[in-house]
Amino acid sequence: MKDVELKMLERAKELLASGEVARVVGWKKGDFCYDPSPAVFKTVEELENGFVYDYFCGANLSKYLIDVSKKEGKTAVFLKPCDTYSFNQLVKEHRIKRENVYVIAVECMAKLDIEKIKAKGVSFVTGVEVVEKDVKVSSLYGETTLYKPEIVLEKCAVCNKTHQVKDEEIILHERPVRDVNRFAEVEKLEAMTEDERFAFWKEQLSKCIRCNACRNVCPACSCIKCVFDNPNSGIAAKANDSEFEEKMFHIIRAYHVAGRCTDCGECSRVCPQNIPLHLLNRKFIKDMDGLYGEYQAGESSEGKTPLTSYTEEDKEPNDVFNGEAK
Amino acid sequence: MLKIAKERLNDLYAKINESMGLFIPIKKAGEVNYHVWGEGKEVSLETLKTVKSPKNMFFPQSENMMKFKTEGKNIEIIDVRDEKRPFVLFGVKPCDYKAIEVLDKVFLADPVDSYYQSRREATTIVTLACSKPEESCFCKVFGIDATAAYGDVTTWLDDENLYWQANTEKGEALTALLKGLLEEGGEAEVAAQQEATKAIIDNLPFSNLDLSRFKPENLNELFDDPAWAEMSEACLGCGTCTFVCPTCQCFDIRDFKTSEGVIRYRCWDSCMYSDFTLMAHGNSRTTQMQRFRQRFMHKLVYYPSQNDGLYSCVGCGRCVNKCPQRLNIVKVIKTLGGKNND
Amino acid sequence: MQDVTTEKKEFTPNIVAFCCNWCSYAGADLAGSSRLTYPANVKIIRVPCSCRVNPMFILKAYQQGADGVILCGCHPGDCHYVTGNYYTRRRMATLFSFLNYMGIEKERTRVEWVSAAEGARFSAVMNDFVKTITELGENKRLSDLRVKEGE
Amino acid sequence: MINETLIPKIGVITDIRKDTPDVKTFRVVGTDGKKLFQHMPGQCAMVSIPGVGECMFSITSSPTNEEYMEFSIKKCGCVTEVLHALEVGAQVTVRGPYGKNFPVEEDFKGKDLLFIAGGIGLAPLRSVINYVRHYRANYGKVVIVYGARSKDDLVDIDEIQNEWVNEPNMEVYLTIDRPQDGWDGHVGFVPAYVKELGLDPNMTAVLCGPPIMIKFTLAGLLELGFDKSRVYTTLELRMKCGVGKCGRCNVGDKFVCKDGPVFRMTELDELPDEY
Repeated sequence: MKDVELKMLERAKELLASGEVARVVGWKKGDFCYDPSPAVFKTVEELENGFVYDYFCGANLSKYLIDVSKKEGKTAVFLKPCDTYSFNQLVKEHRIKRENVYVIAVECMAKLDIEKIKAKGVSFVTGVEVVEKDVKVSSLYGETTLYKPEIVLEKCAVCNKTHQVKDEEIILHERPVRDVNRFAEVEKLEAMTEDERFAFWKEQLSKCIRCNACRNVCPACSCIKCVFDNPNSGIAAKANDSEFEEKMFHIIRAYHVAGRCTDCGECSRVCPQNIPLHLLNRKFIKDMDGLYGEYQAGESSEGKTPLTSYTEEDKEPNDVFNGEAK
Repeated sequence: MLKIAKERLNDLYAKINESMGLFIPIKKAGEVNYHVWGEGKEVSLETLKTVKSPKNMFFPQSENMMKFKTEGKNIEIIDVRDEKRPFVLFGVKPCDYKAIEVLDKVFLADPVDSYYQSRREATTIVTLACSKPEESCFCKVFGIDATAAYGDVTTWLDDENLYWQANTEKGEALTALLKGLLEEGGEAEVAAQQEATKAIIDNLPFSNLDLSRFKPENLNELFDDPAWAEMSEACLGCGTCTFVCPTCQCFDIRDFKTSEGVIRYRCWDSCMYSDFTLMAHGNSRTTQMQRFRQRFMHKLVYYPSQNDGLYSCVGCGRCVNKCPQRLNIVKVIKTLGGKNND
Repeated sequence: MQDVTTEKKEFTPNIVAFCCNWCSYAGADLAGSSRLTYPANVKIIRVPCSCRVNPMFILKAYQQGADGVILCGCHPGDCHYVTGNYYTRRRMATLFSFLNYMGIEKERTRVEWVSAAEGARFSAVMNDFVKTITELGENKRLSDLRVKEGE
Repeated sequence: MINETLIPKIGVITDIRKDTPDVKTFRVVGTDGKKLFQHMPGQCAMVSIPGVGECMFSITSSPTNEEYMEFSIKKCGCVTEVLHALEVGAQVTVRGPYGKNFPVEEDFKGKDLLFIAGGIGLAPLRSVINYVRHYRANYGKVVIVYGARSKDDLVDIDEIQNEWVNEPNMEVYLTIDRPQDGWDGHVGFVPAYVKELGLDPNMTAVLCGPPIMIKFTLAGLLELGFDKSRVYTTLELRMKCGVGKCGRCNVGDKFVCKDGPVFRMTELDELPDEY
């Protein structure tokens, strides 16, 4: 990871120094080893003082390009493999000015989830060292070794993504294509009874505080004015005032990004109450794959999505449940 | 000082629950928040930081204020306020307790907010001193002693016992109610724990933040600081920091139409939202930088200026843990607070 | 003891039917002029095309007290706007499956294709849907308690 | 149960006057036919239509009017749109009074007063002007400069032309932005007119109108030698509670609903520029 970080930093400095780009979107060091923030670097000095790329840079930077790409001059951005899907999707939706962006695809190697580390009983984390599947976590109270697959972000646990932006610079190791079933959790829910599923979601969604973090971080949620913010929509609400509103918000949001959601997992990463929001989006992905053929949003910046196309032979809605025709 | 063995805590909850409601950290769907206690609920006193602060005990995320019935041109107003049943708010951390005092200054100032007041008066607050503070804690910066006695009753928890000390009349009344369950003792254990905890707190990474620049006379200088633009660049404009914050108290008042009339309710709102200041003819804060600045200026400068220097932050560190992009008040203090924070 | 049987009898569901202007609404008209009956508790909302129906409309209907929502449009291939109902079909297929995933009863929401000539079919469809919902009972899982406050 | 300021009273609209194409003045009393509450000039009230929303409006009528309250309201958003569609006899809810008033009993006493208003900005000034007229002996000379886009946009022109102009020791100057048939008065923007008039800089001035007018008029006044500490204006921000709790109208260490809406220019100078 350190070698990747050094290469990235060097490249970013070159690009800024040569004037090829006006700014670099990357990650900036935080107060601890695990809290880097997305940041826009404008000078070499800023890069030297704060640039970081490590196992905690889970944030997807592609959405920032909506604004930044409209500024004067080119912007260089570091995208992890999964972020490139969001990037393509945003380009497809004409949200990003493609010609103003210089993409550097970077290795990911699965990002760690500090909450999962803390849940293992380790507090005061001061550093991590990853060796294969072992993570040596040092804390104020000593060192512990944790099993990496158990402490990575949900999106990384089931990732089999490869970088998708063509003709750009790559700082990447060879990635093995993994055989993972990202729908395993969805299938578990599908196997439950209606009542059990209802109870599951009721309990999960009752935690929602309607902070809008899932929406605001979501690269697919790029509407200039969200319907939930529009006072004339009749459904604008600030807090969930009833169980219905909890469901309404999440159903409509999941539906609105269906076919455009690249499964980047940011919604689940940012949820302060750890609601498994990815299970909503993956249900749509799984259903659409099953009904209309496999489709991965963001694989390309062109083409139609399952919900903006059709065939005459499509299944009837009344016959479709759990993504399969009766 | 009184004490009760940890295994018997459930009896204590049940006893309280006989005559009043009990609001306590409970684990539900994997997360610990304050909920109404009931037999079989998974109480988690050890959790240092509940996701939401206990402020929703007094200032719920959403509450009905009144109803209107309309008939033709006529309006009838129905007061939906009712007598609040007595409640015990149990396990409040010292920072969260101090946050309630911050809210008191807003809601109990003239004219008193009766919705808040009635709940506040009906509630006995039992605090739980900290013994395992985290790296994100910085209550010391705001003059809070996380081991000290706050609230109507203060408790301390170790591996064996919960230690109990009543501080007020309300607290004495609650203690009297639980007489059969509590026994004498524990001074030495508590003192030892306090000492150990204080040593940890002194060494916390944020315990020495310097707030001296955040004072009313620097208001405009801080407001105009160019660093806001950079600090807010990654801000998503979500309301996570606001909603998990124990001192944020902004609210919205809205109407909901039902088949029978209109319910007027209030709900939490966030100055981080773009429509917070939106009016028919314009918006006084159009950029996220302005909104970001408002939130932190309010906590560190505006509120203290209105309230004799009391900061509207208690260093609970929830925003440090929960901000999706890891922006938080500590970064603001470090950036704007001058060289002592380097 | 509560008498379950009598309680069921008393329940008359609120049904919202979104009907496309060109086929199904005309079908409903024909049903009327042919003196074919369908239950009075079916409230028809005319939409220009079945694909005008946003999932939000369906949720809103449930919020405001609907016990069942049915969406009627031209038969696939006959859409006045050529392809509108093909999109509807995909949208509703995914939405219905999703609602069921959230634990909402699958019978509660339905799509039927009814042409302008099918007055009898319209009547039959509505009668059948009302029967299904009556058996299914009140919508509790997607209702907003506040709406019914004061009733 | 104790009194709760957020629970409003019911007001009945007893008269609606159409002042301009988009401004109506509503006369409101309680259900008992009496005035809802006492107020001071410059104070505001929250008026709402249940199910639509609640908005802060300046009370236009003078406190000396013991019978009713008036609100001059411009149609510009959801609530005002519905208000404009109401008929006489309709009920609304009203709560207040909120905010700080003009210092009519303190700083204004014995002074020569200059009132400068633009468009709907006359609404809060009408209250104080009529208050001053009522206690005429307590104040010196009064000069009023009022401008609007056109002669049809001058709010409450009847009262101005029939009463104010005839008041002793009171001068009224009207202006409209562009020439118009049937208008033989002054044409031009308020700030320029103020400078033309060459007003006495020892007067205490009150400005109310669109921000751009305030900005340029203030500059004009300063040029004429006015002292900022004797110039007042009113602010307007989004409000929900009216009592400094909901946090919405917070600017610097002030809440416009509670510490305003009346501010002295020197006070505004100390506030961050975010209003």
